[in-house]
This record gives sequence, structure tokens and C-alpha cells, in this order.
Amino acid sequence: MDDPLLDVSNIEVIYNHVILVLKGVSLKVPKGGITALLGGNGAGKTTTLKAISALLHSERGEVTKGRVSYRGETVHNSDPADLVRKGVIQVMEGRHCFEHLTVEENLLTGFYTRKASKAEMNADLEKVYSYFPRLKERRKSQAGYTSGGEQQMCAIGRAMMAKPETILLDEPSMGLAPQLVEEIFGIVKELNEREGVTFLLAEQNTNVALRFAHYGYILESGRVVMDGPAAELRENPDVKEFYLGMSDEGRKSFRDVRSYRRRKRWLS
Amino acid sequence: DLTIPALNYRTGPYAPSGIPYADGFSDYMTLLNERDGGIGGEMVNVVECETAYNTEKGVECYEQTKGDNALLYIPQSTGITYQLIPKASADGIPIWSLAYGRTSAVNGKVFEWVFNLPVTYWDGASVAVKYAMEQEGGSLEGKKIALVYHNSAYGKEPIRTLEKLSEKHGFELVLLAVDHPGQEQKSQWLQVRQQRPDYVFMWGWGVMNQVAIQEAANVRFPMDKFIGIWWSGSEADVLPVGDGANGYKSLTFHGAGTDFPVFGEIKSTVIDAGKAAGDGTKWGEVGYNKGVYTAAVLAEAIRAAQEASGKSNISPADLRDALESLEVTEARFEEIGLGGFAPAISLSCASHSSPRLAAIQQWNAADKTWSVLTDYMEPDFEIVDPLIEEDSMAYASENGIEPRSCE
Amino acid sequence: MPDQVLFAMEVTLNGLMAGVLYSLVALGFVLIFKASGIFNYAQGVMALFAAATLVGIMDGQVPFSHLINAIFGTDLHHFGWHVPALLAIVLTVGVMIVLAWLVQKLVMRHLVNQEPIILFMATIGLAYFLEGLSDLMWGSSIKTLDVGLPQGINDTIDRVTFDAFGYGFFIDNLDIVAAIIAALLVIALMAFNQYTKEGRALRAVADDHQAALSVGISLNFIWVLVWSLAGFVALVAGMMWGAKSGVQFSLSLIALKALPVLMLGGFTSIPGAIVGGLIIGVGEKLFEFLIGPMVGGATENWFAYVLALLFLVFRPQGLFGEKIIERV
Amino acid sequence: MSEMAAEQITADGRRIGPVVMEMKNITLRFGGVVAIQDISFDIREGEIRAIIGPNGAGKSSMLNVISGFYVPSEGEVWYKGARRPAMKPYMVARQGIARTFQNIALFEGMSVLDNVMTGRLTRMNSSMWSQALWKGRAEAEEVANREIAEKVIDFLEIQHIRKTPVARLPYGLKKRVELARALAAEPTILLLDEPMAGMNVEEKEDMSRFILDVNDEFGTTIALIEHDMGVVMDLSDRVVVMDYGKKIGDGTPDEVRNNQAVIDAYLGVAHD
Amino acid sequence: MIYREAGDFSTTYQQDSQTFPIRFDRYRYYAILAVAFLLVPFFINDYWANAILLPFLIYAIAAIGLNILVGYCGQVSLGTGGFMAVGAYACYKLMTSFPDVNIFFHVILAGFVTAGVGVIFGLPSLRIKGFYLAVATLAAQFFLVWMFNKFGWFYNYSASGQINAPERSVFGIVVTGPNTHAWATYLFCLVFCVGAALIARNLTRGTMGRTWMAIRDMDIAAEIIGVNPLKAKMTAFAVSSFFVGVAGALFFSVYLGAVEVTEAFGIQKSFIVLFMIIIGGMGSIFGSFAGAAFIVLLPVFLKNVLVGGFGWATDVAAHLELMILGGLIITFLILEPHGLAAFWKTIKEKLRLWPFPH
Ligand SMILES: Nc1ncnc2c1ncn2[C@@H]1O[C@H](COP(=O)(O)OP(=O)(O)OP(=O)(O)O)[C@@H](O)[C@H]1O
Ligand SMILES: Nc1ncnc2c1ncn2[C@@H]1O[C@H](COP(=O)(O)OP(=O)(O)OP(=O)(O)O)[C@@H](O)[C@H]1O
Ligand SMILES: [Mg+2]
Ligand SMILES: [Mg+2]
Repeated sequence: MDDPLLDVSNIEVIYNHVILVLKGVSLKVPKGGITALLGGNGAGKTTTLKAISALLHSERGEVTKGRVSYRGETVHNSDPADLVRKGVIQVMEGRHCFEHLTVEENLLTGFYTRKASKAEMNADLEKVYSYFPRLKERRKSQAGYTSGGEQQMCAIGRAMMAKPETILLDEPSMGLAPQLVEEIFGIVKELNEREGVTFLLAEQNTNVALRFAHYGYILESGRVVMDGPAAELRENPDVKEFYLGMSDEGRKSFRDVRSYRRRKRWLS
Repeated sequence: DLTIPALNYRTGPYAPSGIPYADGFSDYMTLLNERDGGIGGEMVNVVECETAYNTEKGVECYEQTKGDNALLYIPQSTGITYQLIPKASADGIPIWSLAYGRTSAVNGKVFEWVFNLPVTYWDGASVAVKYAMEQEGGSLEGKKIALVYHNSAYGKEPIRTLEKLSEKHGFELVLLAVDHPGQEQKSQWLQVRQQRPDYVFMWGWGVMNQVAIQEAANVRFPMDKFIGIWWSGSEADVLPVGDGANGYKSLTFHGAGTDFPVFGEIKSTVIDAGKAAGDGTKWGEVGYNKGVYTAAVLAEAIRAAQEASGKSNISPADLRDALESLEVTEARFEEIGLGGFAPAISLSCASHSSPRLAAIQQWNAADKTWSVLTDYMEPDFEIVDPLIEEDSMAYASENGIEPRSCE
Repeated sequence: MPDQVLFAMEVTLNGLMAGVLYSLVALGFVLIFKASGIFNYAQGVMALFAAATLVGIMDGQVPFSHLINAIFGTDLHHFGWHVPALLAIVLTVGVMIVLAWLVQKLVMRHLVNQEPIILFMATIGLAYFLEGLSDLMWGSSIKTLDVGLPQGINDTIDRVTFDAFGYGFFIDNLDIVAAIIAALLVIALMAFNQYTKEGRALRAVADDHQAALSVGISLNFIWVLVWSLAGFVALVAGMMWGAKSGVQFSLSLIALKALPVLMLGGFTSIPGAIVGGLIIGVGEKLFEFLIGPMVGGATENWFAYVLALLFLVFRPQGLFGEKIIERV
Repeated sequence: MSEMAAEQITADGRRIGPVVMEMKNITLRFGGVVAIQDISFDIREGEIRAIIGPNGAGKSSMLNVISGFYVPSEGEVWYKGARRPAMKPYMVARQGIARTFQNIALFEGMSVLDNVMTGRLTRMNSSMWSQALWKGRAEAEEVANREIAEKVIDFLEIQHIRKTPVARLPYGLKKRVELARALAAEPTILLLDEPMAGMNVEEKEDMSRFILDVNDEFGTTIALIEHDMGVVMDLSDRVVVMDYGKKIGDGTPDEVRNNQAVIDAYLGVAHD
Repeated sequence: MIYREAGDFSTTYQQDSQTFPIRFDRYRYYAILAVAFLLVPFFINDYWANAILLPFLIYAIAAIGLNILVGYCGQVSLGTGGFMAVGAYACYKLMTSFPDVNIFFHVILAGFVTAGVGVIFGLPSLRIKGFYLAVATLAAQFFLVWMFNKFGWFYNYSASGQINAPERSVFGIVVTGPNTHAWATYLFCLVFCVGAALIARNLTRGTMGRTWMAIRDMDIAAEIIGVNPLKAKMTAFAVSSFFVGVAGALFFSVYLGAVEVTEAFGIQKSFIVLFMIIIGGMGSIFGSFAGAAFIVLLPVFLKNVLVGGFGWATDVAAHLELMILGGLIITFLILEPHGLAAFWKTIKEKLRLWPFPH
């Protein structure tokens, strides 16, 4: 990991001039790797991704310290559109489809930055459809009227249409049926292995994420509290208990958790 | 100093009409200051205040300036006039609404502090009818006159008078209202086209004037039968229409052009000396002349007040008294370099408007000049005066005013 | 044919023509709304600014002369040259593009992802600013705009209809020109929307600023593009209306004529702006002609709105507007 | 099915009451799209009823039918033994049906507390006059309802963000606030649309606890849509499985997980 | 820490839902009220009353009214001018028809009349939303103005079509007509303004306010959780129009004394009041005041600086004034899109943290 593709070093993020959210987060994403960003609600995963993709400005957020660099270039203050042209695209949390556009038009907006032929466009479109047959069925309906899961597929497909070098995935599994989650991670793996796409993925579904990722970071209240190769993290007892829901006796039933557990925090 | 607040509007939708007037008024006063050292040795201090023709801003201007011994207000807008009539009366400052505002303020018995010279809208309507009648050989029997008017208090002013006159002279009156601002008048002019009136009168304001004249030209209504009120007859109203506007007529109560000695003096002493209020390009325009006229008459009133009170630094009440007995003869106009510019004025306690005469002027598009066609004509007092009496008495009773006797 | 019927026909025809003029203004609104969800209150002032700039350039007026003279005591007014109409139009388009760029740079880019009402407010600020700027730059006197547009009754139509019905119809030449220009504009804009990726990008931006950014659509570019287009449309509208009334402050009020058109046609539809304009034009003229005399006339201002309101009750997104998505 | 009145005992020995809500042959069409096709099932008092199925199966649409937002093209909804006439959603809410939404539908401009208080709106009816003066009925009512809202807030452990504007909250907390709002209404039936999406295991455990406790303590009937099979299988008493608008399974978790049609359409692999 | 909240804990829910839960704020509020009621009347002169304070107070009432509709209930309306006209004309008709009744009641009744009219024109809001609704409310604006202009009954058939406020008094003190004292008109309006603010505050902090805000933030979800949209929207229209009507009545009777509907209550009024609440802050009573102050005071201030201070020509000053006003609006929006009220809040938050940056 001597020369990471994406290097986030010690960034601090403040929303609205007063709300301090990230308190010095550093992480490195190597080229061709799948890096997972884990952490509970409000830990700052989304904020980290937005800081990288320069979408923070549109939320009145600001990187006040530290630096995000992509291929050695500082990017956190650039225009998000430039970043996409450089090959970094984000799939935003909460789907964010273009409601009034049809599913197909949504996918085509992903093609916006590319200077490729129409034939190529159609080929890519077919490829996305082959990954998500459901989208093909619904391709003529307005995205605003599709189901939650369909919108999620649409958002992921849209990013794929840009043929990016790096994809920032924010909770891709949210709201997807189990077999589809597997499929999506399958696609991630495939893109990663076959086309060398780099991934940084923020996930709550630690189980799956650590299964597919190479390296993981765990974020708690705006700080990185643990990192390591995915395999190691999977074996870490704390991670096991708090993120994988496994105690020594294997998976517990949700019914059996009888008392609210005070969360253990590494730092607080 | 003689402080005269000027509630001008050099901005906003009516700026094209407001600018020339404001320039004319100020330039004349500047001339007096430069040439004569003011009036009666007292410098005139014109305090401009921008209203943008907006009543609330007018109130602000009024309140701001009234403290400094303001001699008189020329509100320059019907809305502000109505606003100020009770206020200024209570504060004891005269108001002069120059051929606008409340017509019935002519009745000095009721409106002690309000002056309405030289002429009123109702007079104007009557003069226009009279002129049409002359053109038609003395009778309007069976003729049709359309009134295209701004759909506001101002625009509706002449309706009563015209209705009375139509009864008297047997012409048919067609009313065509144009809603503010009046950018689109297709309906009205199609009706003109379809109904074929013999004359069209217009009480227009702002952009409505230009569009009306343009539309009249478009439907080929004969321009010499199209007569506007004095607020619909300035360069700004006809210039945008170009040649189409040739022959358009309007009422006026003062002369057109610059063939009066004082204009030369203004040009040399004020404008060329770089002391003009505006950019000097409005010199001699109809609006500018109105400003000069107003300033000149006001200067005469101030002079009269100085004589009557024996002091040079008069009070608003002195000015009011002087206005009430103001006499500006033709000879006096001649003396101040405005010979033939306007008819003589003679005000009285009972009549706060004089001379109540209006002439017709016509636009020549080729020379880009207005020229006065007729003599100053009298309105039909028989019709107008009872209306004034009625309306002013209604105001008096509504506001609990006991009319003066004026003996 | 009885006169009343002929008259009504003439009124209808002219209503259509008036409608086209409304549409020209409405188009500017639609462009910006469609492309960014912004209700551009400044559209009317932009028309004024564009027209004033055009006249100023043609007449070789010194911009800000009033201010310059006041500060430096100079006496500048005119450069003394006269720019031909076509060149002046091209230059004005240039000015409008610069304006669009400034709007993007100074206003819009700082307001990414804000609620529509806030963007609306920003355009109000812009309107104030432009209003002041336009007057300060070119003075507030009325200006005559003469770019050689024909005006007045069209004789051919007059003659033909006279031969046919015994009553010659009035159609204004200016209106005919406006109709042709409007048709060309609409075809061009629709093609742009339909066949270019920018067209799709515009709609994406209107739906969700952030998502648009995230797929690499440059809001800055899109905004310069649409504000330039809207500036161009404003210039066209300003020229048409300015030819009728001269260039003056009131030109900015034409926006009010466009609002019911927008509402009826749908804020997001380019053909809607045209169809809406035609319906409003005909509706208000016929109402004024048929019912107006009974209620004292001057009904046009409110009638247009009430008509649009009635349509909306049945189709809340206007005739051609995008359906409002209501889901949970 | 004639067990309308019969009681049932669940696997873990809890008593499940009679049917409170019954969907009869519901079909829902949007233009050409058939979102729900002839589906019937029932919900019993006090049970946790899960609805599962692949994306776009029509689960959320089904909840929308129950809460009156969608009017079924065909079929009937029976509630508490009577056929429910077509009614506005707010009337349905007043009959004791509260819900959360898949795409969080909080009132973003308000604080957490105010959001929770909106859950109580159906119970507040002081006159406008008394509210205008903030005296008498209005104030008393405010305080009384505030107490209930605070209880819910305590229950869900969101006291610390009580006054925070919800727009600033992270996703997971928003979900919890939404649950709080629904609970504040003290509903008879609580409809939850993917309450645990976007949570990690620890948080899911918390959420499960809340759901179970609501069910236990207040006897609230719960209908739940969820994609996490662990959660569904552990929590629910009975499960309906939908696919492409059709019902492909209905029964206890065990029955469902061994149903081949369900495995093919949804689970992919047999779930442990 | 210049500004402290710490140490202020509420022990009851009543205390917690107070208007100013923080003691420091509460005292400041009492101080302002004391100055407004006890001090200002002794120092006020005609200029301050007629040019600054009356318009400020009256516009603040209108802004509070519109804020309820737009800021709290999310129904954008551009009919404010028309509704103010309803208030003014209702007040005029009442004043002239029942000269013996105290003008105080006329103003209140005018508010109720306007509320009724507001409800009628609010009905389309059930179907029409967002900017479509905004434009649709212009129908009310234009229709009402046309109506008052057209039918003589409304202006008692006066020749000029203007309405003039006859002299009326409260407790023997003249508050309308030309013979008023600055302090009397000021206090009269102040009472209404404070009353409006209190009522609006009470309505918005309780059930009613939550109902409105729920509709504003997400009307469908609100309906599903049990809000009756018809009732919510209609009450918002009614309450809002009530305040706007009161403002219109005062605007006519106390402030201007004579108005003509097209001029005084034109579409410009609708926009001005809308600007106030957007600049001030939507969904905030304080914002309504801040916005009214901004729009009323800033031009006067600029004018006095540019013309009075720098001695510039009035027209250049007027143009610059517009540019500055526009520029400031944009600047404020960029700094804080949610208006002066939110701006103030951010400043407070910063002060609370001061001297630490976060
Ligand atoms: N626009 C914003 N303004 C103010 N605070 C914000 C904003 N967006 C996020 N925050 C705050 O930042 C913190 C981190 O939020 P973020 O969305 O990054 O968390 P997350 O790890 O993605 O959580 P989740 O898993 O729930 O999505 C939260 O406490 C949240 O309240
Ligand atoms: N209002 C609507 N108009 C048109 N189609 C709709 C509408 N609502 C739902 N649909 C369609 O009905 C189908 C079912 O949607 P629904 O939201 O119920 O799915 P779901 O089972 O909740 O899926 P998910 O798990 O992805 O949320 C989808 O294909 C969707 O596109
Ligand atoms: Mg997140
Ligand atoms: Mg769903």
C-alpha cells in the first residue's frame, strides 16, 4: 500500500459552520482493491464519502482540515463533475434517482461524462440490464414510481454506466432483497476482478461487506477506531460481537437479546 | 432659504414622464438662483426626494422634508396627493397638484390648503369634447367617442363629465378600460376598429400611452382624431411609435418648444454651465416645459407672498395666502421671459384653479416636435362646476369640514 | 356572416397572436425551471435589461454615463457611433452570456441543493439588482427600439379577408414575425432537449442537484447554458415587446403576462408554453369581447389567471407539465 | 379459513388473538403495472406479521393499501370484523393504524420532539381559540400529550436528540424517530416498512428489542416488511411471501423457509 | 462564552414549551417590550412614526400572517396584496357604516372578513401545489383588486374611487384621519402587532402549528399519519388571512389614510411581503419581524446614507439602492439560506461556543 489511489489524510468536516462531524479521519484506498468503511449510524461514513467526492459543499459542509487526494491530486475542493471525469463516482445513500426521468433515462445520465459512441452506450446499457433484469422490465416507467429496491438498482446501474475507475458505494445493500445483495456484491467483485475497478464501500451489512472487501476501516463518532485486512477484522472478537452479531456460541436470535446492551465504544 | 421639496420620480415605471418634469422644475429654480440670487434675495433650495411614483415612499419623503419649513408640496402623483391632502392640511402646508389629483379641490371653500391650477381633468374632458365639436362643424349629434382609459382612479376621472356631455350633445360614449400597466391592448383597439368611433380620447399613463398610440397606428385609426390628456402627450409617448404617431394630438396647458426667452437663459446659464439637474437632453420637451411652467408660477407666488408678508423668508401659510390671491398676467409672463407660454392666472379663495383653459397640441413625427394648434379653450363650466360642487361637498360632509364662506 | 361573428373571429385570431407574445416570455421561465427547478422571477427584468442593452449598443450610448459624469464631472453620453442592428443583437447576446456566467459564478453555485423557494428568492434579489443595474447603465428614460421589425396591419390578410367576408381582418405584422420566431425557437429548443445529452442532463438537474453532481453533470456548465438560453429568449421577448412600447421599466412587467401561461401549459414544458399562451390569449380576448362589456371591461388581467386556475384544478401540473410524483 | 375468532398459540407460547384485519382478494393496478394481484391474508391481534418478497413485489404497496393511501382496484379490506369503506388516509390513521415509511418520511423542518408529537395529532382537539391564547384546554392537552411523547422518546432512547432538527440526523436515528412518531399514536396496528434497512447488527438488535417490547407491553399488532431474513425469522409469528404481486407463501417462519417457491423466488438459498 | 444556555433547565413541560425557554432571551424580550410600550411613545415624532415604525409594525403583522401560510403550512401565496385590500375595504365599509363602533373592533372584524375570503381562495390549494399554487393565488390578487376598483359600493361611490379614512378614536384618542399624534397611531399599531405575534406564536407552538408544519414538510405522510389536509390548509388560510386583513385595515386606516386599490394593494405588495418572510426566515415569528425591518428600513437607511450622507443625485442613489438591496438579499441567502432568523441562530450557536471554534 505504498502508493494508494485515494488518500484521505486526517480530515475534519464541519457542517453549517458549527457541527463538527469528522474529527481527523485517515484512510487509504489502494488501486484495484475493495475497501470497506464500517460503523454505526451517524459514525460519519456518508460524510467521509461526500468529502471525497466533493459533494459536501452542496450540504453546507466543509473540509476544514486535512486533505483528500486522488492520484496525488488534492480533490476535496474540486467540482464534483471534474472528479467524475477523473474516474471517481459516488452512488449516494438513499438512492437519489431522478424521479421524473424514466429508468432508462436515469441510466443514460450516467453516460453523460463519457465520450463514446452510441453503439457503446447501447452495449453498456445492455450490460446493466443483464445485471439487473428487473430494470429492463421497468425501463420505461418514471423512476419516482418504482419500488425502493428498483431505485437502488437504478442508482448503481447509473454509476456503472460512467465506466468509472473508482466507485464510492454508500450502503448499496440497503433495502435490497437478500439474494440481490449477494448479486450486487457479486457484481462488485466481478467489476473489481475483471475490470480492475476500485471500490470504497460504506456498509452497515458488515457481514457481507467483510466477506467481499480486502481491507476495512471502522469508524465511530467521526474517528477511525480500527482498521485492518478484512479477514483479520472478521476474526476480531469486538467486531464479531458488535458488527457481526456473533458471540462465541454463534449467531444469536434477535428475539433472545433480552436487554438493551450498552454499546461498547472503543473511544468516546 | 426657500425650501421646496420636490417629490420626483426619476425611477420606476413612470420615470420617462418624471424625469423631464423634474429637470425643468429644478433648472428654472437654478436659473433664478444663478441669475437673480434666488427670489427676493432668498435662495431657492429644491430638495429632491425620489418617490418612484410610490405612495409609501411619498409619505416618507413628506415626513422627512416637512420639518424644514417646507413651503409647499407638489406631490406629482394622484395617490400621493390624496394621501397628503388631509395630512398637509393638518400640518398647514399648501399642496399644489398640477392638473392632477382631486379635481374637486378647485373648491377653495372646502380645500383650504389644496390648489389645483391651472386646469382639471374634468375641464380637460370638456375641452376635448368642445374641440371635437368644432372639428365636426359644431355638432356631435350621432357621433361616437371612445374613451380609452387607465383603469384606476385617475383614468376614471373624466367619465362622469363625458357622460354628462354626451347627454348634452347627443354623442355616444364608448368606454374602454385598460388595466395597469397596459402593455397589451389588443382587445381595446380591436373594439375601436370594430366600433369605428369618430374620436378616441385617452387618459393614459406610462407604458399605456406608447402602446395605445402604437396600436392606434396599427389599426390605422386617424391620428388627428385621437386626443390624449396632457399626461398622454409628451415626447416619450410618441417617439417610440415613430412615424406612425404623426398627427397625434393631446391637450396642453402651456406652450410647446423653446421659443421663449427664458429657455435660452436656462440653456446658457444652467445647462451649458453644467448645472442642470439632469443630462440636459430633456430641455424643451413637453414634460420639461411643464416643470418650467410650475416653477415659474411658483416663483411668482413666492414673490407675491414676500410682498404681502413683507419678509423674504416666508412661511408655508404666507405662501398659501399668496396663492389664494395669485395674479399672473400675460404681461407678467412676458416679463419673466415666458410671453405667450401660458394664459394668465387669477386665483381666489373660492376657486383654487385658474385659468382652467386648455389647448390642443399636435405631434409632428418628421420634425419630432409638438406644436400648439389652437387657442386656449374654456371648458363647459355649466357641466363641470356643479360636479365640482357636488364632489367637494361630499368630501366636506364625509370628513366633517365646514366650508368657508370666502367673503 | 353577421358582424358579431366576424368580429369574434377577428378577436380570436388576434388572441392567438397575443398568445404567441406571451409565450415568448413564458419560454424563458420554462427553460430555467425545467433545467434547475428555479422559478426565475428575474426573467422579466432580464428582458428589460437585454432590450435596454440592445438599444444602448445600437445608439452607441456610454454605459453608466450618469454615474461616470456624476463622479468625474465629465459630460459623456454617446460614443458617437451607431451599430447596425444585427451586430448589436450579436453583441447583446454576448452580454447576456456574460451575465449568465456571472449569475452562475456569483449566485447559483453557492446555492446548490437548496429548496426551490430559496432559489426563487435569490432570483428576486437578482431582479432587484438587474433593475438597478439596467437603469444605472442605460438611464431610465424611454428608449426607442428600431431593429427594423415590421409593424402595423398586414395588408394581404386585410385584403384577402375583405374579399372573402366583406370585412378585413386585422393582424399585426409584428405578431406574424413573433409567431414565426416563436415557432423556430420552440422547434430548436425541443430538438435540443430531445436529441442532446445536455437536454437529458437539464431535466436531471431539475430533479436532484446532488445526484446530478454525483453522476458528473457539471451544474456550473448547465447553469451557464440555460441562463444564456434564457437570456437569449429574454432578448427576443424584449425586442418584440419593446418594439410596441419602447424600452422602459414597464417592460419588466411582461413577466406577469407569462405566469398564467406557464401555469396552464406546465412549468416544465416547452410546447406547453406555446399552447398555454394560445389558450390564454384567445380565452382572455374572447372573454373581454363577449363578457367584458357586461362587467365593465378590463377583465384580462384576472381572467387569464382564473382560466389557468380552472385548468389546474383538473390538472394540477398544467396541461403538459411533468406529473407531480406523489409517493411514500 | 374460519379461525376468525379462534386464538392461536405461537411457537414461543404467546397467545395470539382473533383476526383484526383481513385483506380479501386485493388487486392493485397502476396503468399497465399490476403491483398486487389477487392477494388475501389476515393479521391477528397481537401478532407480528411479516411481509417479505423480492424488490418490487408489491410489499410497500400492500402497506399503502392498508393505510388507505392506495385504493385497491379490486378486493376488500376488513378491519375489526367489518368491511372498511373507502376512506381518506387520515381517517384510517384515526382508526388506530400507524406506520413508518420505507423512504423516511419525517417532517424535516421540525425537531425530533415535534415530530413525535405529530404522532399524537389525532388525539388533540382543543379549539383554535384556546390554542391562540395558550390557556385552558390547549395547554393541558399539550402537557398531557407531551408526557406520552416523552415516554416514547425515553423508550426509544432518543432523549439526547429531542430538540435536534431531524434533517441533521443520521439515517438510522431518523428511522428510530419515525418509529417513535408511529408509537406515539398508540396504534392498534403498527405497520413497519423496512425499519432496519441501513442498520448494523447491533442497531438491528436494538430495533428488534423495541419492536418486541412494543408488541409485548402494549399488545400492539405489528405488520413488518423486512429484507433481513434473520430478523424476519426471529421476530415474526407468521410470514406472507409475495413475488411479482402474487402471494407465493404464507405461514410460520419455519414453513416459509422450507417452501421451495419461496426459496426460488426470494431467499436464493435455504436460510438457516 | 458570551451567550449561555447552560444552567437553564426546565422542570415542567409547560416551562419547556415556553416561547423563550432561556432566561437571558426572556429578559431581553421583556426589555424590548418595555422600551416599545413605555419609552418609544415619548420620543417618537411624525417622521419616525409615519415613515418607519408604522410601516414596520404593519408589515410585520402581514408578514406574520403570510409566514403562517407559507412558512408554517408551506402554501406559497402571492395573493397578500389582494387580501390586504379586503381588510382595508372591509374596514372602510365598517367605519363608514357603523361610525359609532370603536375602530378597534372594525379592524378585528376586517380581519375576520378577510379570513373568510382567504378560505374561499384557499380551496384550490387542496389540488394545486408548490409554485403552481403560488401563481394560482395571483388569481385572487388580480380578481380582488379588479373587484374593488370596479364596484362603486366598495368605495361608497366616491367620484375618485379612492377610500379615505374618516377620523376615529379609541378612548377619546384620535387614531385615524389627519389629526392624529404620532404616539397614538404608533401605540395602536403596536398593540395589534404584539397581539398578532403572541397569537401566532401560541398557534404555532402547539397542535395547530404541528399540523401545519407536517403538511408543509410532507403532505402525503402527514395525511397518512392522521392530519386532515383540508382542515389544516383551510385553518392556515383563515388564520393567515386574518392577520393579513388586520394589516390591510391598519395600512389603510392608520398609516396611509387614503388609498386607491390598484396602487396600494397591487401585486407589488404581495411580492414585498413574501420577500420579507423569505429574507427574515420562513417558519419563524422573529423572522417576520426581521424581514419586515429589512425591507422597510434598509431602503430608508440606504437613501439617507446615499442622498443625505454622500449627497448623491436621488436617481443614482435609487438605482444603487436597488442594486445594493438585491445584492444583500443574495449575500444573505448564500450565507444563510434560511433567512435572518436562522442567521441569528447560527450566530448565537457560535457565540455559545466562543472562544472555541466548535
Ligand atoms: N447536512 C448536515 N448538517 C448537519 N449535520 C449533518 C449533516 N449531515 C450529517 N450530519 C451529521 O453528521 C453525522 C454523521 O453523519 P453521516 O450521515 O455521515 O453518518 P453515517 O455513518 O453515514 O450514518 P448512517 O449509517 O446512518 O448513514 C451525524 O451525526 C449527522 O447528524
Ligand atoms: N404509484 C405507483 N405508480 C406506478 N407504479 C407503482 C406505484 N407504486 C408502486 N408501483 C410499482 O409497483 C411495484 C411494487 O412496488 P412496491 O413499492 O410495492 O414494491 P416493494 O415490494 O415494496 O419493493 P421493495 O422491496 O423494493 O421496496 C413496483 O414495480 C413499482 O414500480
Ligand atoms: Mg450514511
Ligand atoms: Mg418497498
